[in-house]
Amino acid sequence: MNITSFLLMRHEIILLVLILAMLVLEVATKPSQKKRLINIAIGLFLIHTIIGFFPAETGELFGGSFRTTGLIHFFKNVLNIGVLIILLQSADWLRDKVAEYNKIPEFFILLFSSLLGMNYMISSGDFLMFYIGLELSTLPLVALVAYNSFSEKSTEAAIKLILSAALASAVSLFGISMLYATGGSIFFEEIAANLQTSNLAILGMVFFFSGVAFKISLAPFHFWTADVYEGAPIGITSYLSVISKGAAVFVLMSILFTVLPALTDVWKNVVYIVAILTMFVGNLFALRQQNMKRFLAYSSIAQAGFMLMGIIHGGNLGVATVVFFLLVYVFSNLGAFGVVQAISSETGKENMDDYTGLYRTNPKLALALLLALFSLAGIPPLAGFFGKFFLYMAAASVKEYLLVFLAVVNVTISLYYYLLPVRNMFLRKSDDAIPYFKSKSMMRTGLVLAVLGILVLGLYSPLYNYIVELSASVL
Amino acid sequence: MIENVSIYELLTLTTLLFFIGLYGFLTRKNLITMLMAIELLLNTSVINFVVINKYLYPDVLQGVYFSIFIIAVAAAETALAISIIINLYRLKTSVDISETETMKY
Amino acid sequence: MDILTLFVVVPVLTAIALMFTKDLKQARMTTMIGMLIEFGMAINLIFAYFRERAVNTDIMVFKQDMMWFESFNIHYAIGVDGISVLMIILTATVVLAGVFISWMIDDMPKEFFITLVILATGVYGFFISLDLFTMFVFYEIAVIPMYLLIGIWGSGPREYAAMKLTLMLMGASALLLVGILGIYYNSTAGGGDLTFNILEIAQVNIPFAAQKLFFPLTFIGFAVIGALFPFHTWSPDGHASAPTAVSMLHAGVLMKLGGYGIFRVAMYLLPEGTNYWSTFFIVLSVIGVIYGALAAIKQTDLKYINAYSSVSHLGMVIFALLMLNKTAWTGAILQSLSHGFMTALFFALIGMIYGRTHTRDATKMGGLLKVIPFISMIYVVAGLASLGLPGMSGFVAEMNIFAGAFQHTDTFHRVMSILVVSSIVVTAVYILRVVGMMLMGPVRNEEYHSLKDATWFERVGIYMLLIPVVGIGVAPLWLSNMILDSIKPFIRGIETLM
Amino acid sequence: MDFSYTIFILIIPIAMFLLLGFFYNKIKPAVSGWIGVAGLTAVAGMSYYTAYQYFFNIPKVAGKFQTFFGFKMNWMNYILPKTEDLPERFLAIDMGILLDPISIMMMVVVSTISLMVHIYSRGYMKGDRGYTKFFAFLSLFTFAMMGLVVATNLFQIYVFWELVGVSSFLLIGYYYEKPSAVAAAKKAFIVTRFADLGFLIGILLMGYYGGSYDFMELNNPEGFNIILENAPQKFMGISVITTALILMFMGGAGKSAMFPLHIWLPDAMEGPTPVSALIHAATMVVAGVYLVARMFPMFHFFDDGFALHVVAWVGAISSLIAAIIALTQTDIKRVLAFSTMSQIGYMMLALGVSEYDGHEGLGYMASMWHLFSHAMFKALLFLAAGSVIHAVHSNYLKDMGGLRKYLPITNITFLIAALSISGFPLTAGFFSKDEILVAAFEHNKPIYFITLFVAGLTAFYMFRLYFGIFWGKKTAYEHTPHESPWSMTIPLMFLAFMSIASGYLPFSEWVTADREAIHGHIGLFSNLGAIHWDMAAIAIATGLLGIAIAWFFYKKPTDYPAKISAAFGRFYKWTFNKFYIDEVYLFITHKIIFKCISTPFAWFDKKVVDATMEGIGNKTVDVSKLIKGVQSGKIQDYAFAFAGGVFILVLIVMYML
Repeated sequence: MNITSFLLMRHEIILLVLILAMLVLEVATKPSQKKRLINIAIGLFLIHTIIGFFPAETGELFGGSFRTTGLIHFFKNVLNIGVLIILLQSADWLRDKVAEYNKIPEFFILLFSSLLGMNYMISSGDFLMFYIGLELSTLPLVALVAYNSFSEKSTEAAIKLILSAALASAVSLFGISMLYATGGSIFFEEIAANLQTSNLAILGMVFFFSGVAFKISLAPFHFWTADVYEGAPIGITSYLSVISKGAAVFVLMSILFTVLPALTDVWKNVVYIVAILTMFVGNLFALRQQNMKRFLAYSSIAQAGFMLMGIIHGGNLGVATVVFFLLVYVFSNLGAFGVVQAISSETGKENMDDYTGLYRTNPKLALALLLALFSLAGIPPLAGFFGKFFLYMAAASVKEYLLVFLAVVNVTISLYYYLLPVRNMFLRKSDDAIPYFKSKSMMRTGLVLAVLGILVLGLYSPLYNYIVELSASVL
Repeated sequence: MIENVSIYELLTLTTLLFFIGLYGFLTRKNLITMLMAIELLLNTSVINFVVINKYLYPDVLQGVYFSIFIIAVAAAETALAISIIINLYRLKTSVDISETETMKY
Repeated sequence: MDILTLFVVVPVLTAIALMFTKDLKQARMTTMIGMLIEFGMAINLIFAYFRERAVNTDIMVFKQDMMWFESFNIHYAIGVDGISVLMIILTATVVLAGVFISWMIDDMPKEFFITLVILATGVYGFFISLDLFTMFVFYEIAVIPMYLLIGIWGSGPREYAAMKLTLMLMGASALLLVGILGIYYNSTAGGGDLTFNILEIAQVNIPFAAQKLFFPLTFIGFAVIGALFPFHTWSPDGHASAPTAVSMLHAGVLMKLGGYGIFRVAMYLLPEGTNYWSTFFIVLSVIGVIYGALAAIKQTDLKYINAYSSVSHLGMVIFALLMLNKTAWTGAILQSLSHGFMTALFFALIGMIYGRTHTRDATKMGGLLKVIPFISMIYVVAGLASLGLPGMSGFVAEMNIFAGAFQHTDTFHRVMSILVVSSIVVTAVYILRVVGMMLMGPVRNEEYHSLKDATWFERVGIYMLLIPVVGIGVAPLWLSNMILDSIKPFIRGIETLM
Repeated sequence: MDFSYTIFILIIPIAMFLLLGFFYNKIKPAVSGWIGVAGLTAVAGMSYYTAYQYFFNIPKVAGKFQTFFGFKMNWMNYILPKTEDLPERFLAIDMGILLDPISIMMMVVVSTISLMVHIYSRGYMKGDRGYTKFFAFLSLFTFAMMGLVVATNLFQIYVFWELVGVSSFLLIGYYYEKPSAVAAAKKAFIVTRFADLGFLIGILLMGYYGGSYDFMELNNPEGFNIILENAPQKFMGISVITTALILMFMGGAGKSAMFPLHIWLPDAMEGPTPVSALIHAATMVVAGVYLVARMFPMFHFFDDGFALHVVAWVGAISSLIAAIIALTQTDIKRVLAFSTMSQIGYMMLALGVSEYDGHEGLGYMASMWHLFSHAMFKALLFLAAGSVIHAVHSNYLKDMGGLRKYLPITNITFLIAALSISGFPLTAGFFSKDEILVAAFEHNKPIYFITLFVAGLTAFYMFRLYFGIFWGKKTAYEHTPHESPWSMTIPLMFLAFMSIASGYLPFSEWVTADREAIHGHIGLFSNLGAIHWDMAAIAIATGLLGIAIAWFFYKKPTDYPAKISAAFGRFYKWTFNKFYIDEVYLFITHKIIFKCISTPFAWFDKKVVDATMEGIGNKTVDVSKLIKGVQSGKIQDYAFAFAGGVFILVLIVMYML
């Protein structure tokens, strides 16, 4: 193995460089100049994102603890785009709210390191790497959630997150140890090779599963979600709801498929139960939410439930559909969160009723939110519809018609609450509607990116075909 | 490899520890104590890894390394948690769990 | 660009153009031009269809097939037969008339027309698509705008009505989706690609177990929008709250998606399922027919009356489809057409009357014949069409349905048929009741004397809808022949079973 | 022989309707009146010419009149499914013009009366707001009625049947600002519509089992066996075809106001009097008779005339009831309405007792003849009554009396008509009615006696009317009544002439069941046969008796009528209230259908069906309210849920699955 083979870790290395660069700049720049760092950091990350799209070869490092395939590479790019949009959307917040506490570079450092953790987690080849990645992605997030250190909500959210996360990782570690005991190794290939169905293995699988399910916020491991989402700064909320959830889903999928094929029948049942539970819990709780962040939190829980339908399939088709759905989901959710953030950073209003009559004052924002919500609800011809439809196809192809039926019932329920903000924004007039404001250029770019994604991704079929090709190689 | 102590005793021990830790986590009202419970939980896994490595697969040291990493990460985790708890204390002058129940439903 | 895809493209372009319009004038002109083009294309299509049909004996003509999602073998597949051509003409007419009727829409005109046009896009797409996936996509595109249209520009309990309508129709489409997936995964008899293409699926015979399971899902999925009892409750509220043009479009076109879908998908692809379930659904549809008519008697709100009469008339469509013979099917298609034009006309008139008297309560009005004779006379004519007066489209359609129904000699069908036939009396009752209350009698309200009769754009809208109603009624032969030869391939699958 | 010009008999009226209808506010009333008259003159002329051609210039074949088609086109096709012995085939529906004795006779009747009414209306309706509209509706009716009589098949007859009903609706509701008129119009339409339901079902059955709608095929006796083979079903011992026929007769009964579907006719008098004369006396109401005559062979041959017996008895009962009710009515138009009903009952029973071939088919001929003459004198009666009403502005006998010196022409013409309807010798009514009596006497004695009795009653109430109007008490009029303008009196005189002259037409040679000339009894100038004075004598006696009583009671105001009515007491009351049949209907429609069916349905829809759909939604929301407490905000609860979740999952996957 020569030095060039480290280029397999291109994403991670560049991220590391970024982090170090931010550290240096942090020291180098005067407090008054720190605001510049925002643009610099975003610019750098943009470059990173672009570089990410250059073709990368696949392979393994460190004796298999780090591996990368076309799909993993692609998925890292998806995460990058997501993070880029998040950065663009939270630039204003940083400039206006955070700058005065002089905590701008740390934000990027923490965010990037969390992303770094994700990347390692995604391309981990053994449980050790996986565990480190997991923690590396979680701990900075906790700090970020607590970022607004003068807000009690933020702190409370952080405590809830760290404690639950610690519990979750402890449980999943316990599970991993059992898998280690039965599989005789911490390397995925070897476990996959010599793992037999045994109660201990099943126990380990369930424990491990619950740990990851916690990050995906599947019921009943989802309780932290709403509170943390509400308390955290919106940028971080969207990061939690999109990036960390997405990465976790991806990892869960690849581990279940590649490491625990021996237990397929078992984990299918687990996933089945959890999927139905999650959909219903997410939707039923979302019905009555007033705070937009909580509302989106529950909706994202429900969405996670849908993703599991692809996992149930347990084959290439499932992988492709899930990845595609994640891609779509990134854009849709970020669109929604972006509007919420734009409004809250402008007016500080986060309640659904504050949105009344929004269309007549801020048509563009309202339209963006409409599209995002419809995409989440799965209305054609927006991307969300295709994402959901393919998930149904995946589930139906293994004759899980009941699951599909329950899913579509849930879609109907979800449509109800997705229409509530729409109702407020479009159907109703209000005298104290949010007055017209012109959001900053970065925010607008972020929203435009998201909306473009929503509009184009579904209809543009070559993308999906490309994902299919990639996912053919992973299993 | 401890003399005339089979793996079963040890695993039973760790399992007990696990549930003790869980119990602590669920019942204590003080955040610091809850952190200690978390530590307990993590340590069970540490012991597990070492024991399994030693008893079942003594030729490769995967488990041992794993346990070292766990300890390291646990330390970081605790540090972070403590700092946040301190922040909470600064805001509320209390580290009671009941301080963190404003957001619900 | 082929002749059919244009039907989807033109509205989209219109919508895009609308985004750059400033005020009501520009908006309505843009829409009118776009929809006029659409209308012209529809008229052209029917001649093109006859020319093509002369040389081309496929089930569908003007077929286009474009691979869309390769891995699922999802195509953008379109094509038309006589029935879809007629439906397209219906749509074009009603939409254009709707534009004229909503000539004076004041609140957010641009958005109104954009939404309207998107709705039209969905409907056109639905009627031309041969691929279940494409069809489903267009179906939902057609349904969702209703929420905004009713919610924003509606009246009365609009939010409630809009939400109810959307949820019920979406719930239906959920069932439909399961049904479609079920069909898809049984769409190949061992080997061969799975396919969404209707024509290809029709070649394989789906195992009976699957048909039994998926027929009701698909059927109900479509029947809800066809206002089959007991899934019709969205329609009265929806109609009552919707603005005029939307009620027209909705009752005139959107509700036809139901019957069309049942015919194209449920019955064509799942013949054995149809046979197995027909008795049950016949009972439902007959209940719908009688029940809608009887419920209409008690209503006093004009729109409610029409909503229930739609339930009754469309129940007849579904009933006719389930009669499973050519005559009845011809009747079903004719009934869809005639009901489309007629109800659109009705709602247009109701809108005009409401715009003048500011009430839809028939008991509060009276003697309108004296003050607005034109609108009132047309209302009478529409009423007569609705109660199946010879020389109007309704009569032709109903006669076909009845004649088809009476070709079943067993007692069950006989009783059901007689029940359905008896609905024409009830229809007469509630129509004449309204005419008597609202149009005849002394003028109740003094300021009605100052009312103005229809304006030019209203007249245009009215005539656009009235001419087909009378036309079909006077010379139905070419139409029924056109429908007949389009039905033949579909009936075959059924007849082999009977 | 080419009859293709007959198409104009249909085209002209509809063209007039469209012209007058679309430009009703552009055309001057006077103009529109003349347009109407001119058009109708053309139509009438063509009808007469056709009749002349048909009866005189076309050689009979084997002594039978032939059937011609003025015009025929395919309007629509149904598909009959293939049966074991027949392939899939078309069930064609044509629109066309069928010319045979009865259709031509009807053409003459309709065009004549319509023309007269047009002329009359120019005077009667002068100065009315909707003058033009009125003529438009008249043209529409003429078109529809003509289309009905020349129908070549059942379906066409149904089509125009409905159109006739609608134009009747429009004309009854012509004074649409009068609530009573609106109610009457609705009643007329809905009652006939209900009857047409039977007609329609009959047609559908006939089409399916008979395999055709065409009269030529259905009525051809050779085909009956085949039809019977296709229609083996027996329902209560009678074949489906007979059921169909009876159902079709139900439609006919509705249009012809036969008991118990007659309730709409008296109210229909709310319409303008010319309309009553045209539609509700002369033409539309005999459509039922015409229908039975049209389908006569089938009525006669299937189940050896079971359906025909039904027709006979319905006719007899109706004529009796109507005559009795007519005794007590005080609104002159209503009296005339009931007499119309009773006369149509005559025609029905005449058909009912008739056989098919040769002299046995006397009743058929009699019925058609009576139809013809009745059209004339009944139209005359109505128009004269209209002239009276025009003069005194009231419908009620009590406001009239001693009008004979004010309205001389009306007086004379009315008298002639009254004599004619009472069967006074040498008037048209005398001849046609006697044929009916003979026919009844020969085939069905009970009906004969009913008929005779009714004849007496008819004479009585007609002259009660006559004396009540033109003689009787001297009433003081605030402004002296004056004779109507010429436009109104000319039709009266013409019709008066007709209601005598039509008695001397050789019907027995022209209009017979098997289309062969038969030996009539009364046809004075017909070279066949002479008067059967025995039969005639009885009839004349009855008629004169009736007239005499009326003279005795009503010529001078007396108190006999009061005495009599007091003597009858309860019965009188019943009769006066038309045996409460209306009330029965009201009870059924309002109390039962509205209250007990429609209202519950509406309620059911709101409270049950809708509520269920609502409930699903609301329950979902309730559930979400219910479970919100789970999200308690306490980390330890979350952790507990976490641990519990793991635990349960483990249990499930390990032990349950």
